Amino acid sequence: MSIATTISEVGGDTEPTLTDAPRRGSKIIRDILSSPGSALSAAYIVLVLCMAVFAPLIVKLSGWGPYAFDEAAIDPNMGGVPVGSLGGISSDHWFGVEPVNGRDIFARIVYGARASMVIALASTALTTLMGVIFGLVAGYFGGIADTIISRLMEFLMAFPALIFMIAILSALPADNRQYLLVLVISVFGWPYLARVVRGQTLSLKQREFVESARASGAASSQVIFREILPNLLPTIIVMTTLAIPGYIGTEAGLSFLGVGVVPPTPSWGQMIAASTNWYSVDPMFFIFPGLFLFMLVLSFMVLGERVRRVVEVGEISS
Amino acid sequence: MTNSQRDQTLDQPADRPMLSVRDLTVAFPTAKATNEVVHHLSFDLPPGGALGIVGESGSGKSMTSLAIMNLLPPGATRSGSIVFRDTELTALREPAMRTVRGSRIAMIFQDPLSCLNPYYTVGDQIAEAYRAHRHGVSRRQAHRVAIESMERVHIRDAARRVNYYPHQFSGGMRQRVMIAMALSMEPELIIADEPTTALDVTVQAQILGLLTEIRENTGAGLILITHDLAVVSETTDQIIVMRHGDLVESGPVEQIFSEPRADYTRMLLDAVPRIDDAIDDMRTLPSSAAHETPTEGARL
Amino acid sequence: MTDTEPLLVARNLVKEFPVSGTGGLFRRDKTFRAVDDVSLEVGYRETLALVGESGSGKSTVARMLARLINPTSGTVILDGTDVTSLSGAKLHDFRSSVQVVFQDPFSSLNPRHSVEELVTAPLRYQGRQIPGGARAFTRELMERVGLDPTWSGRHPAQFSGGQAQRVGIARALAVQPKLVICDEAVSALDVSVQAQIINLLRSLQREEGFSYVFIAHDLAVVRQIATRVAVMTQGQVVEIGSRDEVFDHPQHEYTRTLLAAIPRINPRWEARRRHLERAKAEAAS
Amino acid sequence: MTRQVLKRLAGMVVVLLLVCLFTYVIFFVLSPDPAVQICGKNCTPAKIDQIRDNLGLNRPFWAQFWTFLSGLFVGRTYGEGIQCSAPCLGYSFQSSQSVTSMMVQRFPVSLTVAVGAAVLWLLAGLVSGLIGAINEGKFIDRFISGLTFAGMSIPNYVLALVLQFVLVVTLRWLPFPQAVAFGDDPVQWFLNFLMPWIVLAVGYAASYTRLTRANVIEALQENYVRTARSKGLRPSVVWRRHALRPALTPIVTIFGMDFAGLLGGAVITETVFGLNGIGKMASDAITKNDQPVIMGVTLLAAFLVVVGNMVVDLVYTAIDPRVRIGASA
Repeated sequence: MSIATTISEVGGDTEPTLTDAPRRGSKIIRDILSSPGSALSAAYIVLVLCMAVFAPLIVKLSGWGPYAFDEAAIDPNMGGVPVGSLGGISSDHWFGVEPVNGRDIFARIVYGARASMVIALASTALTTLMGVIFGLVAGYFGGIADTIISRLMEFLMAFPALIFMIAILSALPADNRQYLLVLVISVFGWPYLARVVRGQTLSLKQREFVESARASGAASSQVIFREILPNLLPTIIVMTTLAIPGYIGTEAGLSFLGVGVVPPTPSWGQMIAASTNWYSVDPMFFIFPGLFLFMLVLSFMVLGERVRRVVEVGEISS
Repeated sequence: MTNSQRDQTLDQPADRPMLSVRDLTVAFPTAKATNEVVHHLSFDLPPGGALGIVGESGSGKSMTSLAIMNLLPPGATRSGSIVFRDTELTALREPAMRTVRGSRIAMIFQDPLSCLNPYYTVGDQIAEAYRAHRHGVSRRQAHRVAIESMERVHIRDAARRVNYYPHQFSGGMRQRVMIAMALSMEPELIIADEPTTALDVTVQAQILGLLTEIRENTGAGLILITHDLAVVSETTDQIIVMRHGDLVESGPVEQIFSEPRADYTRMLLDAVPRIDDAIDDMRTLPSSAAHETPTEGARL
Repeated sequence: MTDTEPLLVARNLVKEFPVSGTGGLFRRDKTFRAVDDVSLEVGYRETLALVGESGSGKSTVARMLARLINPTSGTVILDGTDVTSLSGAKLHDFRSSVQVVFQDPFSSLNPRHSVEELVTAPLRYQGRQIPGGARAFTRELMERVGLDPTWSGRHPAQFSGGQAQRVGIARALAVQPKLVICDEAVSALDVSVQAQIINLLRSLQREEGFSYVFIAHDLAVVRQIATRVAVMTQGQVVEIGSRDEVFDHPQHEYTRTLLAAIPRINPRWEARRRHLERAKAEAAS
Repeated sequence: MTRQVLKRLAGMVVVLLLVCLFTYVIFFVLSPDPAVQICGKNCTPAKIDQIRDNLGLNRPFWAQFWTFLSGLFVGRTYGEGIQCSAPCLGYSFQSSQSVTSMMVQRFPVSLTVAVGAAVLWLLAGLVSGLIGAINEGKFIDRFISGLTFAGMSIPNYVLALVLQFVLVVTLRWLPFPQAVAFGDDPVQWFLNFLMPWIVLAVGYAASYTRLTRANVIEALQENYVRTARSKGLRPSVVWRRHALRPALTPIVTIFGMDFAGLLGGAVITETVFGLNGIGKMASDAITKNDQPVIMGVTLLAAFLVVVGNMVVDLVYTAIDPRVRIGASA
């Protein structure tokens, strides 16, 4: 009796702290958006997403479609330079027009957001799927499956991806380029996630809770989906968010080099490529797509970093 | 060493203590609140004495040792007084404190693998400490000191093993290397923070024996920090018991173990499983976990 | 203990692990024999402690007994049935007879699952009905291991080490096992908590009547809980016998070394403390 | 050690063979018929067939692949008269030149671009990473961190255009880049290459800054740093020996890979600035659909990366004692 009371006396504080419990999704999102930088980034990403989704509507409002030539807006005598200052910015053409053909830059930026977002998000989805599956299989089952997948990953990562992407894309026919872009980006992109997933699976597999699940009679699929996958989620979320800016950059880069989105479909990278010959006379032509592209990549980077800190380090809003 | 010897050393009138800690408080101030991990701790260590600091996890025992060395993690503050042989350590600036660290007070940590730098040979790491405190010592001299120190902690074939990297040693051998490093400077005080926690019992017995041997040979003082009551009972002659940053009780070992005054000490003593004892002793402890707090209970 | 058949019999267990990266260019694969011909018996309602230092092979034996790894050779017989090569439904039956409590509860409990998910997982994995529904079942188990049943929605990180280990014990109890293997189950806990968990394990054994295989490096803890003790070193059992026999009259040299190395509180001081406390208690009453 | 090297070498050969095969399959299947290109205008099917026969294009795939492989080592001939000496990576019928000789001409420019950029980004990355780590959490750290985000986010062709617009067109501080030889005019050489170097280095510098900062901060939290301080070592020694060495060692690996990747041509930078390196050669070949050149550049880049990978592994083995010397002897 005496000892029992002693212990409850010395036990003190009975209410455990709740900070270390897995947080709910809504709380995590609140934590992520609590920093001004990431909130701004998220807002910009939402804006670009809206541009992509509602492109036809927006273009209707602005009055000019992405493929319409406005010959009145350029000066054929000056070699096709837009009429007016700042690349022809006017109430008609909010961001001015392209030199030579007079297409509306605003409309092409709005439609360009589609190419950027669709290709980046589709690539992200595909790489995540491939990366998680291959990483899990390699890490959990080991043996021959691991050897084959690991070799394949090394092979793909040792590859000069950009040059190879250029080579493949230039060799393949240009129809269905979008699908091809997604495929090529994903084929070279998945090993980076798979490597991390594999490593984490290997270490999670060593953790005793996996052993205890097996001791409780769990089948491999149950161990993978109920025990391991939930613990991989933070990593997958972080890696995925941090991968998006890379894919946006890759798409734009490939389009810039002429092996990406096929003209006349607008893409920011392609617009920047077209502007290289004009930057000294019409800087606005490259400033708009350059700025939109830079801001989008930056926003995803800032947001991704914030997601990483919130999810991995457990940083919370104060 | 026999108990009668130990009793004699205890009965000697303590002359000027070698280390005197008064009102030591260690805190982690944050924007909202100040989290104190050691509150107003005071104790003395007689010259050549051996003091055990015992406590469960979260008791502040390790923070106390880091506070003496002024090696607290960033963000921590300390206040109070720490007098070591007439020097007020809290008043020393960093360059002056560096001449005390390693040279006059040496420290041995838990987990020797992570405490040794994997990129350098153990000899290099012992010699580096020696050269830092003895100016104008050549590399060869320092190398020889490293070999000698390793021989003193009974590492066989020291002349060859001095060129080994930490990962080439076993856990017990790595801890010997850490002790050799501490010894190389002939320190007046050795602070050992859980030096045997990661080791097997047979190795633990060797390391504890080694610490006692060194103390007898060099007359250095020892502060042994541990969660293991049986370890302090065999190795030290004074004990302080800590809990949640507070001093619960202090005194000579025999007194703490035979006439504990604090309830907490009694509870701890009751909880220690006995190798030689009857089985039913612990039945009086409750089996409910309602009173445990998340901060204690695990030293994982 | 009794003259009936023991609950578990392990005969001539051997486990070899391949060692890679040894030898020169044209090396042959070498193996390391972690467990070398170990035979054990565990009786009903008995606690067999397996003690030894790191690398002695005790945990490998435990994993073979739990069928977490397969022995290189040897057999494991539970309740008269050879379980060494069970699979499928038979293995599920075995899994509900033998459960494991691991050393580090924060590693052995999935951090993403709540207590309810953790405790009912063995039943779900074995495709069995949860008697009385998940919520009530969890609460009842939590009470039995001394946890507040209102905490059933909490996650492992919200518990202290001792509390989390109780969750681990509750999970083992969920399938009503005949044998619980405790692999260093109290080694990572503070002494005061350790004592409570030992008490819990003992009282559960009295109530439920299962057997323990108790793996530990701390001989003092073993003395508190074991009925029989097997001492292992370098993959072999060097001594096996009743607890008091092994502790008081160790036969093997290694056992003696091990026992001698354990730090002890001076028995004179202990006796004095007991005496003084008894006197104080008498004076108070 | 020897065994490790041999094993790596064998692995490298396998990877290179796979790269060759993979690349060859793709171009074998997809490339336009070189016979048609050679045949030119007044062409008849018979004539094409004759050329095909001449070039060995009617032989089975494996035979052609074998010819290609052996061409890498002993050279080969295309039909009559066109000699391609070893290592023969192919023959560009459009430029009437072997791919290898085209590369040899262009390699110095790519090398100059890569080396200059590497020096820049290493300097900038390590220095600003260290400054960030020393001042963790302070204004300067956050400022650098903000810059690294911008640096990693700006696509290098956008940066190239911005720099050209500002430095060349508006301020007229720099000339428009041309590949001036160092021997001709060192100052002009430097000024001409400065912009390509900066453009190429910015992204790498940003990620090296973040890497250095993170590694140093992590190393400072190691227990052995605490041990070093407990020995009474001077802060400069603690930093140099116990924080920087472990923090910077992994960067060697990454640097080796990045640098090897660049030697195979910085496609975008060279294209934007019109520098005649291997990258520009690749992008020109894409425009002209000159498949042998694209394939050659791909193979070269893969070769450089694979070899770089191996060199890095060996260097790492030499500088990390845990890898060099196995566990307890």
